[in-house]
Amino acid sequence: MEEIFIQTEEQRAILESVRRFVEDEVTPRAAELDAAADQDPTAGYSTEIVEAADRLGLRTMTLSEELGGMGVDSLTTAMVVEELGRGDLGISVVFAQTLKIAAIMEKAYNEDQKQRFLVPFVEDPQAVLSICITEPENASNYIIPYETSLNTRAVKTDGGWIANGMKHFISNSNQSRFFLVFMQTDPSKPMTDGVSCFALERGHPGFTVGRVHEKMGEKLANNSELFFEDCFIPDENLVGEAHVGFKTLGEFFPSSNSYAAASILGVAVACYEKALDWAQTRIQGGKPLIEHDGIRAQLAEMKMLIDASRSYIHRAAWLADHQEEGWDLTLGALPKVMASQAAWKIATWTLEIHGGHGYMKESGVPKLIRDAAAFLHSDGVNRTLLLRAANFMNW
Amino acid sequence: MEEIFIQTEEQRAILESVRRFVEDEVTPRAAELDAAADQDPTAGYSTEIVEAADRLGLRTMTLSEELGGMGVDSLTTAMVVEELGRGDLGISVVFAQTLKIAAIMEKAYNEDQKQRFLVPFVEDPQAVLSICITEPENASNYIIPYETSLNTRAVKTDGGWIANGMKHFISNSNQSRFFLVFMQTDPSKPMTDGVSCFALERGHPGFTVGRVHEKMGEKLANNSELFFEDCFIPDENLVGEAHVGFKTLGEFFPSSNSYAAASILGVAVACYEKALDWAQTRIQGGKPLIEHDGIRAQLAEMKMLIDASRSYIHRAAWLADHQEEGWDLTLGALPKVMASQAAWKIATWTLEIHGGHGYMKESGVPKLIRDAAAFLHSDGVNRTLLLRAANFMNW
Amino acid sequence: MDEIFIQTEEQRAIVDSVRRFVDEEVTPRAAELDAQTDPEDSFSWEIVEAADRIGLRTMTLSEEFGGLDTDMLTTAMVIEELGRGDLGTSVVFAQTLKIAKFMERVLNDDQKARSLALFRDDPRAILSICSTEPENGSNGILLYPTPYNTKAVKTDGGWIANGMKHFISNSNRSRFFMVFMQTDPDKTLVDGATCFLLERGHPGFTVGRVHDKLGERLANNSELFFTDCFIPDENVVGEPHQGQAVKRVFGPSSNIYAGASILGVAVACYEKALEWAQTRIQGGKPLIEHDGIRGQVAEMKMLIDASRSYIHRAAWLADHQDQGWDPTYGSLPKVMASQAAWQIATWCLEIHGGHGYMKEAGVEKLVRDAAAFLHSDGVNRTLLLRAANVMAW
Amino acid sequence: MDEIFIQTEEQRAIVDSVRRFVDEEVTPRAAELDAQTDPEDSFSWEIVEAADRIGLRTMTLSEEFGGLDTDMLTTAMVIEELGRGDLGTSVVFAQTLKIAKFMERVLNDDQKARSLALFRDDPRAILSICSTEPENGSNGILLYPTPYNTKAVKTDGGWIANGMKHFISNSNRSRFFMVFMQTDPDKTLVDGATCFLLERGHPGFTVGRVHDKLGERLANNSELFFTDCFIPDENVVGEPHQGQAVKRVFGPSSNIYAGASILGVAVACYEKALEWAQTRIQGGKPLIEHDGIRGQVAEMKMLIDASRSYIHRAAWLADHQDQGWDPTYGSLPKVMASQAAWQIATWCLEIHGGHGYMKEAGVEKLVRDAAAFLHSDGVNRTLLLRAANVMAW
Repeated sequence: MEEIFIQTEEQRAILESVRRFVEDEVTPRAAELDAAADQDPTAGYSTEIVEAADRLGLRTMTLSEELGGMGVDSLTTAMVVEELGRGDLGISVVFAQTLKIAAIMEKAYNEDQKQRFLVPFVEDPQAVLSICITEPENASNYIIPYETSLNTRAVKTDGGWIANGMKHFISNSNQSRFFLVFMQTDPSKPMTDGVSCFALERGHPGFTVGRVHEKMGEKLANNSELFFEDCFIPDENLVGEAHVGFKTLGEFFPSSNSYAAASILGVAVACYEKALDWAQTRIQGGKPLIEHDGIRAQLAEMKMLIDASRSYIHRAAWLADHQEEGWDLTLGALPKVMASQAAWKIATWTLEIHGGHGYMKESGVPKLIRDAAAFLHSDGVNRTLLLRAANFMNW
Repeated sequence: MEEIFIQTEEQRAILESVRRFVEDEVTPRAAELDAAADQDPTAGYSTEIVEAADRLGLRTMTLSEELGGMGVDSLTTAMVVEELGRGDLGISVVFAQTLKIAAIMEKAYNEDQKQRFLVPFVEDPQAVLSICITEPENASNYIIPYETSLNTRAVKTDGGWIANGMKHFISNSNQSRFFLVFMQTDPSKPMTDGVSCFALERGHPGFTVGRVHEKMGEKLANNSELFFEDCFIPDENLVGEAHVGFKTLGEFFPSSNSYAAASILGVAVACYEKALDWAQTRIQGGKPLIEHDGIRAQLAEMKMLIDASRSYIHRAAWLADHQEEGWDLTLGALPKVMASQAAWKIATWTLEIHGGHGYMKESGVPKLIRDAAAFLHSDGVNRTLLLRAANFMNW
Repeated sequence: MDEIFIQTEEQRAIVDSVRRFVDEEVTPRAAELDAQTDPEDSFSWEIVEAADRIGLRTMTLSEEFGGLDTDMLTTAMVIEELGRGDLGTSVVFAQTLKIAKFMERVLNDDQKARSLALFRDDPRAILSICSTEPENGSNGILLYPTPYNTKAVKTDGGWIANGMKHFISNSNRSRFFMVFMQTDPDKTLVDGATCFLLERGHPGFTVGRVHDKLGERLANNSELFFTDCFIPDENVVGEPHQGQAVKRVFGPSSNIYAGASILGVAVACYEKALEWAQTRIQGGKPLIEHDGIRGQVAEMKMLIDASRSYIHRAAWLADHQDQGWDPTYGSLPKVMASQAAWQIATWCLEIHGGHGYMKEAGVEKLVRDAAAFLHSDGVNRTLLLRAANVMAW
Repeated sequence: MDEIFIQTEEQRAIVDSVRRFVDEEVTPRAAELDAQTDPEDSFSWEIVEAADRIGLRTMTLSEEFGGLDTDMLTTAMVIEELGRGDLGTSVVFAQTLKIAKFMERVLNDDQKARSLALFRDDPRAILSICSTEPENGSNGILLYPTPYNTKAVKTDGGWIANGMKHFISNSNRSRFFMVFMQTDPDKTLVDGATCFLLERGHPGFTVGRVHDKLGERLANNSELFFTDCFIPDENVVGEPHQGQAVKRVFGPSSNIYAGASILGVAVACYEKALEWAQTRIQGGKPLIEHDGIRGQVAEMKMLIDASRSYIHRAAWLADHQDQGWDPTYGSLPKVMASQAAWQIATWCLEIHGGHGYMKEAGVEKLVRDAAAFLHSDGVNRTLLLRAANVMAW
């Protein structure tokens, strides 16, 4: 169990290289990309950053070495995702998604699917991944989950399936090369046992990208709509068994929530560091803000919330890989709630501590506020996740 | 409308006499009575205080002058109730109940009932009043209200009704001389239109007092169980029309919630004053606590919460008497939620500011914490009242 | 949200006309103006002129200067209603309305003739008050013993001013300015500053950068520079070095109107959340039928009504200080309302889920706007400390 | 609540035996002891002796002194489990366990022979550490430059002590005491205090009032008086005037164990709220089926699990400081856990409605207990400031 308290030499090395990557590749570009996205959301996305990440092996690190990855565990990945979030939330999300989905693919794909989808993913330095569930009418519905079915339907036909419908808010989806798509294949059943998972590649006939969403923040990541129009999907693209797509998802990826939590925790750390820096340099009442007790205590409370959230996330990520040691299903729903609540509070305090300066774009605080707001809903609205966790609690 | 912003000369005079009453009669006895109640809850109740209140006309002030009262309005009464709560919460509740119920009785009783119940109430300097709704199985049920019925039933019989069942948690009920009792008279209907209101006097055959509850705080007020065993209630004791007891209640007493809010606001003020006093005298770090920014700001925030709650309560109380000026049904549910949340936060800060001293009974802070906790539920659990208000909001 | 307003017939008439103005002139333009990347493009003269046509721009002045002499309570209701439409617009007028009233109180007749008379007749005239400097934010509010860095040195027949102000609302557009400068370098901003009246275009007085803000974008804030700027003695407001005495007259209205502006945003968030909760279906029923959301919507209303009751009380007592005015009413109503607004904006965003994060929903603008008053008109923590300074203990 | 515990077989065995101890010895007695009006009657020797029988009383000591040498992580688990049964009981042992370990670290062999050896063999021996004085609460935590008022003056072969301490846990019952006194009156408690070892009954050393507390009543706190009390040189712990150096050794465990004690109360509140929510019917269904309550129960668990993860990390790192120990771990885990516990206790009370306010429900005891650690082991605000002092910036 000590893994959850220690950073190993290897982890230190990985995080050090990620830190350098953030300083060299992300920080210099982030503000400009964020601003460019105001005119065109796709302008917020940077292929250069993805390629740079590929050069140091970050893009594929969760895959096994046999597939060309580093086989890093969930705990280490969570540390990396936090470090990325400290640099920029959007970048953290681009990779948290790709790293998580790649690992799911390796677990869920059969040999043939690995050859067709994972090998080319590894070879393409620009390839990122998407997982497609959310629909205009189905958000909390699938998280709780309620007894409803997806509106994107795939109907069995000779040698495959005909898919129709749409998804939206899907991270990376206008940029992704490969997709895991969940569709209703048994309309008579609720999602839990009437949904199948399909593997798709960009450009598949009948499968197109719609609007790229204009978001408040998290702009270095794109989210878009996806359309399926009489889209024929061959049987070979069915992932796992038909109709039980959701079960596989859960089993295959317990640490998804921890990664989301780590992304937003990174933003909390960035806010804390910015507030600390300002409090040390800004003079009011003849002394730096940090010498004013009220602000001093607030900075310590920020650190407390960060450390408690991180301890919780690390425990959840490690247990996701060692479930026999005491995995608890609520760890798949609550760490993000904890971290996003902490991040929002810390972002608010950071804004207050900066006074009027914090409201001016040049200070960089506005971007942090807009980013921090993302995870009040991303990966599940907090209230919804609390209800989901309640469903997991064995009463 | 200016009434809600001003204190008139008359109000100032009344509040001044209430303040003196609290200083002379309540403050000297409160701590001792609170402690005595640890052994025997009835020992917390003081007839002396009730008689003293009667001498200055407080006990009957909401009744019309024709009945021997002062005909004070809801706004003034709310001010009085807050001032009493500043002295002791239990005392505030004893009179908030009596003042409110007396006013309801005057509105709801017919001439004969006024003669039989209100005239003797005015003449008896020890007489206090109770309103009896809550049952072990019906709390939030009647507040929301849900579609259920009361378990205390009265069955029509020749010339009256036969009542059976029990009530509990009823304020003043082991001490009260007169009672307004709500019972299910049409078992086929939900409470809203199957309940009748009856007038009863202490000692009525078949009507007995059960256990007096041992409470966490608010000990200068008693709450007890009431039992009805084949209790015959003559038709002359039916208040208003049969089966529509709840409707009359609402119509006749919109300011009930404001009085509850005023009681707990009084506790908030007492906490604030105690914290302020301690912060000015306690030296740490070489200067009084009040010179430490963090604590200084906290005291100002306490005042802010008190003033905002009071402004809200006064508006609600005044509008209850002038509904044509813009009465809103949520004013019958939310002011107590606001004031009790403020009081709980202020009580918590008061405890923290006192450090270890605040945890010791001699400091008086423990009593304030125990009292402040009462209105998280009294007059309706906060969450329940929020849902009740939601039902009132015209969407 | 009318219910718990208590209004006279006249107040209802005024607030109704303001609501029509908002519906016709502000709401149709707000989203597009907010989206402009150059902050200067987010400001609209059309809105100002339309406001002038209904007498809103000058309403706090006496009839002599074309006003309605509206009291603070009525003005607070108007400002909340504007904030409900758009925060920036509310601030443009909250500033102008309170500064105009302030000018009428503290200027001498000659100064009024040179400013308010022109203000009355210019449909685009708005106003600024200039105190904040890069190094003096909370200092100016808590009266820490430091001087302004903008200094005016006495010379024959007037003063030579040098220095800069920043974050000043309306200042790149305003016609008239009330400017506080250090005139006694040996003293502090409390006892060595003077208030000057200036008109746009005064030699040596120029506008710097217009600040690029997170929200509240329909209002502009900018830097102001003073370069060997000669200000004649006739422009001294009140007595030299007595700037603080002048500023004190300004006091209460500022915080109370700020509270009303941000309360308007809270109301807009509440209405948006309510509308979404009634139409969005999850779990087979509208969100409003889910207890958790239902209770939250009621709590939003509670926070709004308590804040409004507090603001109205403070506004009325500010005009009737003999009836129980409490100096903390000049610092705390904005703190209460801005905390409530931030809580309500956060809930509004959460209730909208991913939709709220998308620009098209209009929720993210409300969140960006709601953030403004955590600091505007004084950082909340600073105002709590200022209130503590005036509390009688 | 076991799930997210990560435990070795040995830890499971220890925690299970502690749970049995709580079920058999503490739970049956707690309510009645809590209800005693004389605080001295709320303390139970039976519980202490029963704890001794299972080796709990001495578990942090090395085997030489009859202990199991349990590490801080395991000890924190034990203390939380005790707090789940009763806060006062948890504090009696949290104090004894951490002070015993502390004594083994800082006493010399002769002192150990005169104290720990006797402690080991006396089934009723518990321990106290004595720093707080009426005028020195936060002062001692934030190291404000003031002296202790309890002073010891050097004399031939020893010291003459005069003064008093108060709020000291266990002190009316303890057999051994670690006492901090001012020995250099010209210096502060940081650089002029000395730590002394004392045994109960030492001449001139007497117990004063036992404090009558809101809650945490199964633990006693009392005043201690020193009246011309002669303390031989052999009782000086460490070097004279170097008391702060000795105290620093005590550091981390205190805050972490305090966090574990109050976390136990949070768990008890959570379990009680959950049980009630499953059985109480309103609106025709159990409260747990009402979304609002349901989400609140899950949020309780979230706060508990996050606090526990934080406490466990701090406890483990305190024993492996080379692996990334952060000095704030010696100040903040208790703040986090006590804030969580207070929130959870408040919700537990609300969920119970009027029933929670009645003594028979047992909820009000939990609320009174939960209030203890808003100040115990340091007022939260004070600890936040202490953490700020050690943060690397």
